[in-house]
Formats: sequence, structure tokens, C-alpha cells
Amino acid sequence: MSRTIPGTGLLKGLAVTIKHLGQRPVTQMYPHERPDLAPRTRGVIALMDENCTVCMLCSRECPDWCIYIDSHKESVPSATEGGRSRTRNVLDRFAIDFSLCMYCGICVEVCPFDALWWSPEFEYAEYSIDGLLHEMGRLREWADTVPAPPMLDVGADAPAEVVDAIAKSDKALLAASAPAVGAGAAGAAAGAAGAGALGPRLGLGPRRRSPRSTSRAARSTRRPTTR
Amino acid sequence: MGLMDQVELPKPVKYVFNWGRKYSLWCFNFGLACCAIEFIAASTSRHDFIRHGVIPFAHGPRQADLLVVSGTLTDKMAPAVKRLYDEMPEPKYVISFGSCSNCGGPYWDSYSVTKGVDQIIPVDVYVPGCPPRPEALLDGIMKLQDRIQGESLKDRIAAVRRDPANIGAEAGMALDAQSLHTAAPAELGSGG
Amino acid sequence: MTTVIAPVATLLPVFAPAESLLDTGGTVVSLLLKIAFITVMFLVVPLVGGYLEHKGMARLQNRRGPVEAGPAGSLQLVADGIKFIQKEDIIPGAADRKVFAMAPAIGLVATLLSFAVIPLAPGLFALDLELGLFYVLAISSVGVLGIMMAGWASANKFSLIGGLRAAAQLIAYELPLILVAVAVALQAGTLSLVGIVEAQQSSELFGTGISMWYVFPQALGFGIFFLAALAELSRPPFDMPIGDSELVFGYITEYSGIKFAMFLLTEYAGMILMSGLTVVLFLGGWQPLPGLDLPDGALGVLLGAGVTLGKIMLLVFVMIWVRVAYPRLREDQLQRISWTVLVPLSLVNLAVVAVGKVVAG
Amino acid sequence: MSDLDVREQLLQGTAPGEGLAIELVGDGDLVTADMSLSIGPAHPATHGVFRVVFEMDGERILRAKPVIGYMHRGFEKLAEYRDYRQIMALVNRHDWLSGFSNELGVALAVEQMLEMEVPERAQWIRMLMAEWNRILNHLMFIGSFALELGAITPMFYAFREREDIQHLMESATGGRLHFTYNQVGGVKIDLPRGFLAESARVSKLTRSRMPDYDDLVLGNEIFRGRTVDIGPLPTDVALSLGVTGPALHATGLAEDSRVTEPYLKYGDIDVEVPVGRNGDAYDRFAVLLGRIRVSLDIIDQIHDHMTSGPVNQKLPKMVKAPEGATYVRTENPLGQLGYWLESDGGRTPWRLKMRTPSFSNVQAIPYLVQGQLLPDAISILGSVFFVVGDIDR
Amino acid sequence: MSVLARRDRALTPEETEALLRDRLGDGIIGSTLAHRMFTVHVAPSAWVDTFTRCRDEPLLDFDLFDTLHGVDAREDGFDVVAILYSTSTGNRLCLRTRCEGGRDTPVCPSLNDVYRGANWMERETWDMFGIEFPGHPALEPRILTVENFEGWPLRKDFHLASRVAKPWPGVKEPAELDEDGNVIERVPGIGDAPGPYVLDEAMAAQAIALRQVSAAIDAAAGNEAAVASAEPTVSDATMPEASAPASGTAASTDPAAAADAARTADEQRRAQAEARARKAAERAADETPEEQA
Repeated sequence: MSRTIPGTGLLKGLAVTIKHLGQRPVTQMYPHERPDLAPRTRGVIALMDENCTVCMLCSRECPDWCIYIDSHKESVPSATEGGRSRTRNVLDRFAIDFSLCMYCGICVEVCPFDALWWSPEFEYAEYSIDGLLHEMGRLREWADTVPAPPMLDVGADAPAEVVDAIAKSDKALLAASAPAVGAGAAGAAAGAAGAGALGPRLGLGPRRRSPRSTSRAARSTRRPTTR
Repeated sequence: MGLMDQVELPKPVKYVFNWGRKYSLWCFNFGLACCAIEFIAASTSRHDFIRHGVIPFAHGPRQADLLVVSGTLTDKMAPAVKRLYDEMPEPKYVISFGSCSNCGGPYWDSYSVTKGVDQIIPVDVYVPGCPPRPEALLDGIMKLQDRIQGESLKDRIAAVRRDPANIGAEAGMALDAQSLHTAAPAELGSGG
Repeated sequence: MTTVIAPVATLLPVFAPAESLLDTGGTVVSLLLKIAFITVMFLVVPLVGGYLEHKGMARLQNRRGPVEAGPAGSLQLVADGIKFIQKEDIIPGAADRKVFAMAPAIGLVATLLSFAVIPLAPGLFALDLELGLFYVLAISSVGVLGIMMAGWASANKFSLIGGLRAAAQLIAYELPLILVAVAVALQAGTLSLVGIVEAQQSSELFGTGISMWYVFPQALGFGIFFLAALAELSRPPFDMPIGDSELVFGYITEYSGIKFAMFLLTEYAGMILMSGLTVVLFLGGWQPLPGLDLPDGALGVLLGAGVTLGKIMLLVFVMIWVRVAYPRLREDQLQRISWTVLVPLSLVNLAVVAVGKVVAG
Repeated sequence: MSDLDVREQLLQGTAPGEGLAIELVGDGDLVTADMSLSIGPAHPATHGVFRVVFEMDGERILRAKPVIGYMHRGFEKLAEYRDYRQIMALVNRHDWLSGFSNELGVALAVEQMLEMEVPERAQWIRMLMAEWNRILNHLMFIGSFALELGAITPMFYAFREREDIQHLMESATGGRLHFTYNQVGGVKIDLPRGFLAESARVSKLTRSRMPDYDDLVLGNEIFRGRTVDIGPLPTDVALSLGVTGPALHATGLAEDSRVTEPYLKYGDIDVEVPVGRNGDAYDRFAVLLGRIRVSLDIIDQIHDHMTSGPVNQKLPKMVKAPEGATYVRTENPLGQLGYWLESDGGRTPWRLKMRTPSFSNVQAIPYLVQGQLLPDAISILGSVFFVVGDIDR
Repeated sequence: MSVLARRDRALTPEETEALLRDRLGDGIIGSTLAHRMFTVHVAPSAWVDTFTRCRDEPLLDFDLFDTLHGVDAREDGFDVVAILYSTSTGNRLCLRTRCEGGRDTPVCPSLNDVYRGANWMERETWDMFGIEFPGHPALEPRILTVENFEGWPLRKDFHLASRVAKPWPGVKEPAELDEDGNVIERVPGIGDAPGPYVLDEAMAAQAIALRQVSAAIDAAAGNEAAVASAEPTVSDATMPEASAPASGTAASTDPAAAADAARTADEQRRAQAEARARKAAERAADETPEEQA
């Protein structure tokens, strides 16, 4: 039935299985051994409610409509006397329904103020479905388990903020070191040259990134703010 | 089974019976969608939930007592789930694994998805995630085992007799109160 | 006519059953001892076999197997047993109630009775029948009835196909099993299992003083016997009747609770029975090594029992090893192997042994 | 045989596990009874909820009628209510064994309509992730096809490999099965530090474990006996049915859109397409194993070609595809996945048709199963690799 | 036959259209080449023999049947789009036709005997759009949806019930506080249109239709006051569970809970539906990019 001697296939099958008898089992004894989770693992969403300005972007962008936010307006007296008092949104309720959530990460990505973070925790199974509606307090507890984002790969592009900061500092340095040179044109040229000279060191092309757009990579390198 | 739901078993016998049910959960993998892959991952070498006594060889619903509903339950599939649940012999438990079976998950607005398997069968433990990690299933199983350890078979089967639809919810309420104050005595030499 | 038979009768040695340790004391005490022996062989050893299956299969698949239930998961099968008692006992509506309820018992009783003649050590056996081997093979073939009854009574298409497949398979593999057993009986000169073991001890290898187990001269017979034993138990790679990927669970699909536990116990006990039979017929029963003899007295009996159980567990491990490594044979391939390969080979084996017997005799 | 349509209504009423539906037919002297057996929808043999009703004479199958739709979740309707970022999160849940490749198709379609040029590093990262995803998919099917035939262990070894790969991909994307790592202009975020070294290590580890499967399954005589010459599929029938992927390569035609219509950077590396001879179950399995080795080679080539630079294009606030329609075809692990995207310029697509490989591959089952024995039919069912979510969408 | 054997002699789109035009005469209406996809518009009468021609012409040799699906073409009915691919020449051709019979009885000839692959594709198109395929052996039973499913899901006038039943969480504007700090109960205003997406008047029509249903339930279930809190807080987590069943699907929630949910969702539905229609018109008018802080 086969080119080789009929029996060898069967014997090889036995040999492969018996070989595994000697090897150490790869089982991870879960309750005693904790899994080593990568920092980006999408386990649960944590909320830093100090950062939240109730812009409702996350609740609007969520495909599952599972983020419920209540807030109210408060007027804040202006710092300098005589100044105009501004109204500020104060967060009353921020709840995520984890039985509905599809863990896609759009809310974490779209939040302009880094109030939402991913935490790799996964042990929150419940006996009843209402337990899966995590209120603000519970989300705040998850915030303590948010790991530091990993360093980016060597070939990765430097985050935009770092590029702008370096460009700004170089410009200031150049301005300080060669004030005598014709201000306008030279400054601009130097600035461009500075950025240009700067480029290859950081693996950055001559492209200029607009400072306002905080790219995802930059934000991920900033650790969550005050505890 | 006859007298099970009339007489309350004496403490030691009940403990041994609960221990037996706790460490021998023959599991019928009602694998529907992506969560079924994570369920299979939980049964293979890396996570191996046989360690907790959950044996995945129950091929038919008749031999199973743990039904893990993993994946999206569509309206076309709902009668089959109900029939399979009814075929299972009585002390049976259900784990709803993943957002789709919890309450519709990413397909909450689809026209053909049943929003949550608890509309059809009573669920004991909800495991969140889409798909949840295999360790999350192990965590869910251990939570279910804690409940079984503190459970009284009489209440459970009597509850089934009264209203088969929502035994999970009602028994759940009765249990939490009970399992709270009777802290589960140390298991029979766990670990190993 | 009778004169012809008489000389033949005188040729046969008068059969004196070896006395078993369990015969001490009055008939009632010895009866209780024998029942205890069979119960241990029927309940405890299969549980050890089942545990070995869980752990062995786990280690072969690079995982750890049951750990939480009892120290190192040893009480896993005890937990299964306790749980099966509590399960609701469902009899399907369309099922034929009486046949459905009786089916698991037949397989169970057949295996239970066969343990009566399996000797563990020089004095340690329940019964030494003169027709021990014949008794075991006859009783264990009754198990087929139980499976067919289960297949028919469950009124489920999958069970029906599973039952029919089981019938065809078990009958097909009964023949090589018996032919090889006959060859062993021929070489040993007796049908009593204890006699066969002693025959293996007393026979030596061409005058070198080392006792010759029948596995050496009848290696072909040993292979056939082991394969046929696997098929008898519907163990993979011959597990068409319980072909789980096609027939859900074959003839056991509709069984739950204690009836399913009886089928499970039948399978594990059958594994122990067939391994025990193979050990007694081919691997020299309680003899530790071909040349080595047991010290006599109580220590000898204990050591003998340990050796036999060790060999049985080794064979059970081989069964698990085969289950882990191989896919399932298709129905017609199964039958073709039995009728066109195993039966002729066992006949050849019988002929060789007969010629050997005459030449050496 | 007497006319078949008499049996047509016989097939209608059978629900799973129903009692015997025997109807006495036959005109000759021997009165035979045809039995209809329903496999599924919740059956260990089928991966998930796929039901086939066999009409059998004894153990030989006369006709098969697949019944699908048990996993229909209406993705195409939901896509019309979601913008492109939200579609990216939903689309990887359909062929749940190749989540990344599904997202890739949608991203390519929108980029093709916007004529958006994706940075080179993002293209290499996408190819790396797509190939790892292909290996994950194939490992799963090695395990499940062997399980169909009764061998338990390949599934355990396959999942041991899968766990290593899933851990690797999770460190970059955050997900184990549904990655949501693609974005219309490239990928969401760059790889973490040390990812490429870890990827090389896992690639070497997986390659060292491949011979296990050759010895355990491919060389095994019982496996050969169960699969050689079972369910052969001629090439022209396959093409007319629209069968693509390993099932088509097993018939001898190396139609692989990474070679015929190279997208991303597949043109710069050499992609070899393993091909079978007569398209039976054995060839389909051998092709699957071959494709894993090819993917491992591609991954090693990608490690050398990886460039540095940005990984995504700066996106406007709201990604809107221009008017018009386009069709993009990518080589998914199970076959060729096509996205037909028609947009009316709004933020949500007007119509997004997902041409899934499993839907066409499964159409070949009634043709393949005709006249086979029941165990062979199960072996064929296992050898036509399909994912039920891919069929029903 | 090896792959791409005749790649060099593959026809360019113009040549393909010219070949088809002279083979089929006025069957070919026109062709467009956009977004790297060549589409030929075919008259429904010439649909079947266009495909036979594409398959049998040695120069064209389209042997791989890729896909066939329907597209909703707003008022003038439905289109059927099919895509063919030739493994030898590497060409891909997209054929599109407008079904006769407008929106209520769309009909398109069946390709079942030209390509085997068309069988299920046409059944799916019928299941999704309700386009009849005369000549198809067995369109019934519905291939994907539940057997007794009423309505054609992919038509634009078929709306998703859950999106109607559940109020959109993103709509909650911050509430004003009066001087002693308690929240002023806000009457749901015009701006509370759920969903960032433009839902047209048909949505309002469906809401009104649903209202008749809930009115009937109201009458049947007696008159206890409908507890319609203005701002449904916790309840909306459980709301999706008891979402009003889509038209006809057999989501087997028990009737009491459905009736109750239908009644409490009733007020929001009526308000939202009208608001949506106005908001849609208003938004279409000024199309100002909705800026957010």
C-alpha cells in the first residue's frame, strides 16, 4: 500500500507518542501558576476618571452601544478674579457592560484624553449577568492593574511627540548658539536643516508631523497619570 | 434520584456527594463559534482542564453534566440548544462562555441572533470575554465548583421540579446566602 | 465403540485442581473469600486501570491529567462513580424499556464471571476449573448480546448502526482469539489456566533450564491475541461501534447515569480481563522472569500477585499507547484484517504449535 | 433504483436525533429500506453547527443535502450600519481561525478605493501576521481532521504549537483569536521590542516539530487506508463550483492569489504552492502540511526584508470610501476571500459582500460524498476544510 | 492545465468588451473600469448566454465562478452582480444586471446549469433580497435565515429591531444642575436622535408601525401605568435581552417580558423616530462637520 515497508508508519507513530512520555508536560497549572500576559493583552477596560472630560466619544464610537455615561454641568469660578467662570462637565456615572462588550478596543483608541486603558486581568466571571455591568468604582480598581506599555520595536518610527520635542529643543539650541546670523531666513533654514540633520539619527524621513495629532504610539508610551 | 429531592442529606454524606459532583464534571462542548476554539484550547495540553476533573470525552448530552455554551446562538440553532439541554440528566450545570452567549455580544443588533443563551436555558456562570482566555474558562469552572461544593442537591432538584426555566437564577440566590456562611472546608488534599 | 475411547481416556492425566488459598475454612468462609477476591479484581483493579489511562494518555499527550481530585488526582474515578450515582436515570420514550435496562447488565456480568478463573499467584485464584480457558472465552463472548441489545433498544439511529457494527466486529474477532488460545492450550496440554502457567514454568528452552514462556515460540499468536483482544473490547483503533466522530457515542448514545457507568466499568474491567488473560497465556503468569522462580510461602504469593498485576498494567499501558497513536479503522478494513489476515495466521500458528508439540513430545 | 424525488419529502422532516424514518421502497424482489441519517447540527464530527442529511442505503450514501445557516449572524447587514473601523472589529469574527486575514481584505478594499499608499513597514508587518495566522489555521485543521478519523493526539500537539504562536501574536496585537490590528492606513501600532527575535525563535521551534506530524499522521498506514482515493475532486468540477485554497491545490492546480495576483509585498518574495495529484482526502491533508512549511519559509524571508519607518498613514477624522465599487481578493488560509465593496461616499458602506472560501468549498460535499460509505463521508467532511462562521457569515 | 498558462495572450478589458459585444449584440449595455475593477453591464435577457459565452470562448475561458450577489439599487429595484475569474489568463470580469420587476417582484434568470457554484449563491441572494431565479431547482427552503423568517434582510427598508428598541447611550447630554445641586430632569430634546448614522423616514414609519403593535399589547395587558422613566439608566443593560423581536423572527423571549419592554421602550421610540426624521433632514441641509471637544 506504500513504498516503505507497511509496518514502519505504525511504528513511527508509536515512537512519536512515546517520545513525549519523557518530555516535561507543557501544562500551566493555572490556579497556582499565573499566566504571563503581554502588556497589550485586552483583558478588561480600566478607567482613569480624573482624565475623563465626558466628551462621549467612546460611548458614541462603541459598536456594541455598551458604555453608559451620565454627567452634569458645573460652573467653575475662573482662577484670576474678574475672569469669566466656565462650565465643566462632571462625570456622574461611567459603566461598561462587559457582557455586551466585544473587546475591540475602539473606545480605548478613540479616547483623546487617555482615560481608558487596557488591563490584562481576566478573572471576573459572575454568577449573574448584572455583575458584568462594571460601574465607575470597579473600573477604577482595574486601573491599578494596567501594565506599562512595551517599548516599541527598534525599526519602529519614533512617536510624534518625541520628534516634535527634539525638533523644538534643537531649534532653541540653534537659536541660542547662532543669534548673529540673519534671524528670519537662516532660522527657518536652520530649523529645516536641524530637522533634516535630526532625521536620519531617529530614522525619521524629512516629513513633518503635525504636532496636534497625538499618534497612538506616542500616547501609549505615557504612563497613566496620578494614581 | 427518587428521594434526592425530598430528603436533606446528612452533612458528611452531602459533602462527599458534592465533592463527587464537583470533581467529575463531564463536559459537553456545545461549540458554536470562535469561543469553541478557546474551549478546545482549554482542554488541550497547555491549559488541560482535566486537572480540575472536567472530562471532555462526553460526546453526547446524555453523559454530560456540564454544558459549556461557547459561541453565537442564532435563532435557527436555539431549538437544538433547548433540546440538548433537556436531554441532559438532571444535576446539570451551564456555563455561558463569551459575550455572544452572555447576551448577544458583537451581534446585539443582528436580526437572526438570540440575545443571550439565558433566554432559553438557565445559566450558572457567565464568563465574559470575546473570546475569553482559556484561563478565564478555568476561572469560571472553579467558581462553578465552589458553588457546587456549597450546594444542596435537594434544593436544586426541588427547584427544577417547580420551574424548570430559571433554576439558575433562583438557586443562585439561595446558594449565595448559603455558601457564604458555610465556608467550604479544606478540600480532600487538593493539588498534587 | 466404547473400547476405542477408553485408551484415549487413560492417556489423559487425571486432572487434580490445584488447591487455592481461598479454600481454607468452611465452605461459607471460602465462598466469602472468593467473592471478595472477585470483587477486588472487578472493582478496584479496573479503577487503577482507569487512572492509569487518564494519567498515561495525559503524559503521552504532553499534559498532566487529573490533579485536583484527591492526592495527584487518584480519586478521579471515585468522583466519577459518586457522581454517576446521583445522575437522573433517563430511559428514552421510544426505547424498549426492559431491553434498554437489561443491556448494560449483560456485559457487566459476563466480565464479572470471567474473573473467577484468572490466577494472580500460585494459590491466589477463586477457582481452578479444568476447562478454565474454555470457560473464559465462552462467557466473554456473551458480552456481544449486551451491546446489540443496547444498540437496538435505544431507538436511535446512531445506536442502531453502532450495535450492528459491534456485532459484526466481535464475531469476526472471536475466531482468531479462540484459535490462538487453542494453540496455547495445545502446547500446555491443559485447559486450566493455573495449569497453563505451571506448564510455562516447567517447560525449558532446549534444555537450558530457563522456563520458556509461550510468548517466545508463539510470538505470532501473542500478536494476534492482543489485536483480537483490542477488537473484542472495541478499543481504538478498532472502536468503530463507539466511533465517536460519526455515531456520537455509538450504542451508548442514549445511556446516562448509572447505566452508562456500568458500560464504562465493563470497558475498564474488560481491559483488565483481556490483559490478565494475555499475561496468563503468554507472559508466564506470576513468574517474575523466565528463569526466576517465586520464593514459596506467603511472600511468594504476594510477590506473584504483584508481578501479575504489574504485567497487566504494562499491557493496559500498551492499549492506551495504541489508543493515543492511531486513527480508527474503517468497518470493512476491520473485517478484511480479521478474515483475510488474522484467521489464516492463527491457523498457521496452530499448525506450527501442533508440529512442534509432536516433534518435541 | 426507483425515482429519487419520492424520497425528497423523506429528507424534509428529519430533525436531529429523530426516531427512525424508514420508508419501504424497491421494486425488485429484495425489499430494501432507505434510511435518512442527519449528522449535526451539534455533532462532534462537524466543526460547529453544520448539518448534513445523508440518505443512506445500509452504510452507503446515496445523496447528501447540507443544511447551513445555523451560524448566520447577518454580517453583511450589520456592516451597513457600521463605519470602517467598527467593521474591522466585526469582520475578523467570521472565519474565526483566520481573523487577521479577514481584516486585511477590508483594509485593502478601502485603501484601493481611496488609492491610499500604505507605508512599506506596515505591509511587511501585515504579511508577517497573515502568515502566522495561516499557520494557526492549518494547525487547527491538522488536529481536527485527525480527530475526525479517531486519532486524538495530533489535536493536542497542534494546540501546543498554537499556544506558542498565539502568545507571540498577542504580545503585538493584544488579542489571541480576534486581533483587530489592521487599520485602513496600515496597522494600529508598531511591534513591541523583541518581537522579531521571538518570531524567529517560534518559527524555528514550529519547524522542528513539523516532522512529528509527518510520522504520526501522514505516514500512518491506517490514516492512508482511510484517506487515499477517498472523495477525489476533479479540477474542472472544483473550478465550476468555485472551490479554492487547499482543496483546489490538492486537485493539481496551483491557483494561489499570492502568486497570480500578488498583493502587499508578495511579489518581492518567492511563494511556493504545494500541489496534490488527484484531489482526494490524503492530498488535501498533505497540501495542508506543505502550506505550513511554505508559510514558515515566507516568515523567515519577511524577517530579512523587514524595513523601518512609520506603520500607518495619518487618517482623516472620518474615513469615507468614495463613490463606486471595487473587488479585492486575498489568499485566506481556507481559500480565496473576496470583498465586494460598494460605497455611496458615506461613512458606512452601501453594500459589503464577503465572498468566503468555505461557502464555495462546502458546495463540493454533495458531489464528493455521493456513493461513499458513512465513515468515508465523515472523513471527506473532515478533509474539506471549512469554518461554519465562514459559510453562514 | 497549469496556472496563468496564457497570461501573455490575456485580453485587455476593451478587447473583452468588444468580443462580448459582437457575440451578444445589444445584450451588453455598457462597461466601466473603476477602482481596478472592470464591470460589464448586461441586459437581463442576455444574462445566461453571456455566462455561457464567457465560459466557452477559448479566448475568454472564465472557468472559476467567484461570486454572485444582489445589490439594493434604491428606487429602481435590485442589481445582480457576478464575478468570474480565469485561472489561465488571470483576468477577472464583473458582470452586473438590473433585475426586471422593480422592487416588489425582482426576477433574474438562473445560472444553475452554466456554473455549478451558482446554485447556493442564488439561493442566498433569494434569501437575502427576495430576487426570484426562475430555472433554479430548489430556492426553498431559505438557505441562511430561519425557515419561517419573514422579510428580506438585506433590503434597505428592512431595519434592525435592536437599534430601534435600545436608546443609543451616546445621546446623553450632560444634565444641568439647579442651584441646590439636584439634577434638572431634562425633557428629551430634538437633538436626542440616536445613532450617528442618517436613518431615514422609513425608520420613522417602522417605529409608527411598531407603535400599533405595542398599542395592541397595551390594550391586551390591561392598563397599569407605563413606568417610562425619562432617562432609562440601569435597565438599558438588560434592554437588549428583551429587545422587541424583529419582524417575525422566533426569538423565543416569554411574551410578558417582551410586552413590558415594548411598552417602556414605547415612549422613547415615538420621540426618537420623529426626532430622527427631522434631524436627518436638518443634518443633510447643513452637513456641518460635528465637532466635539
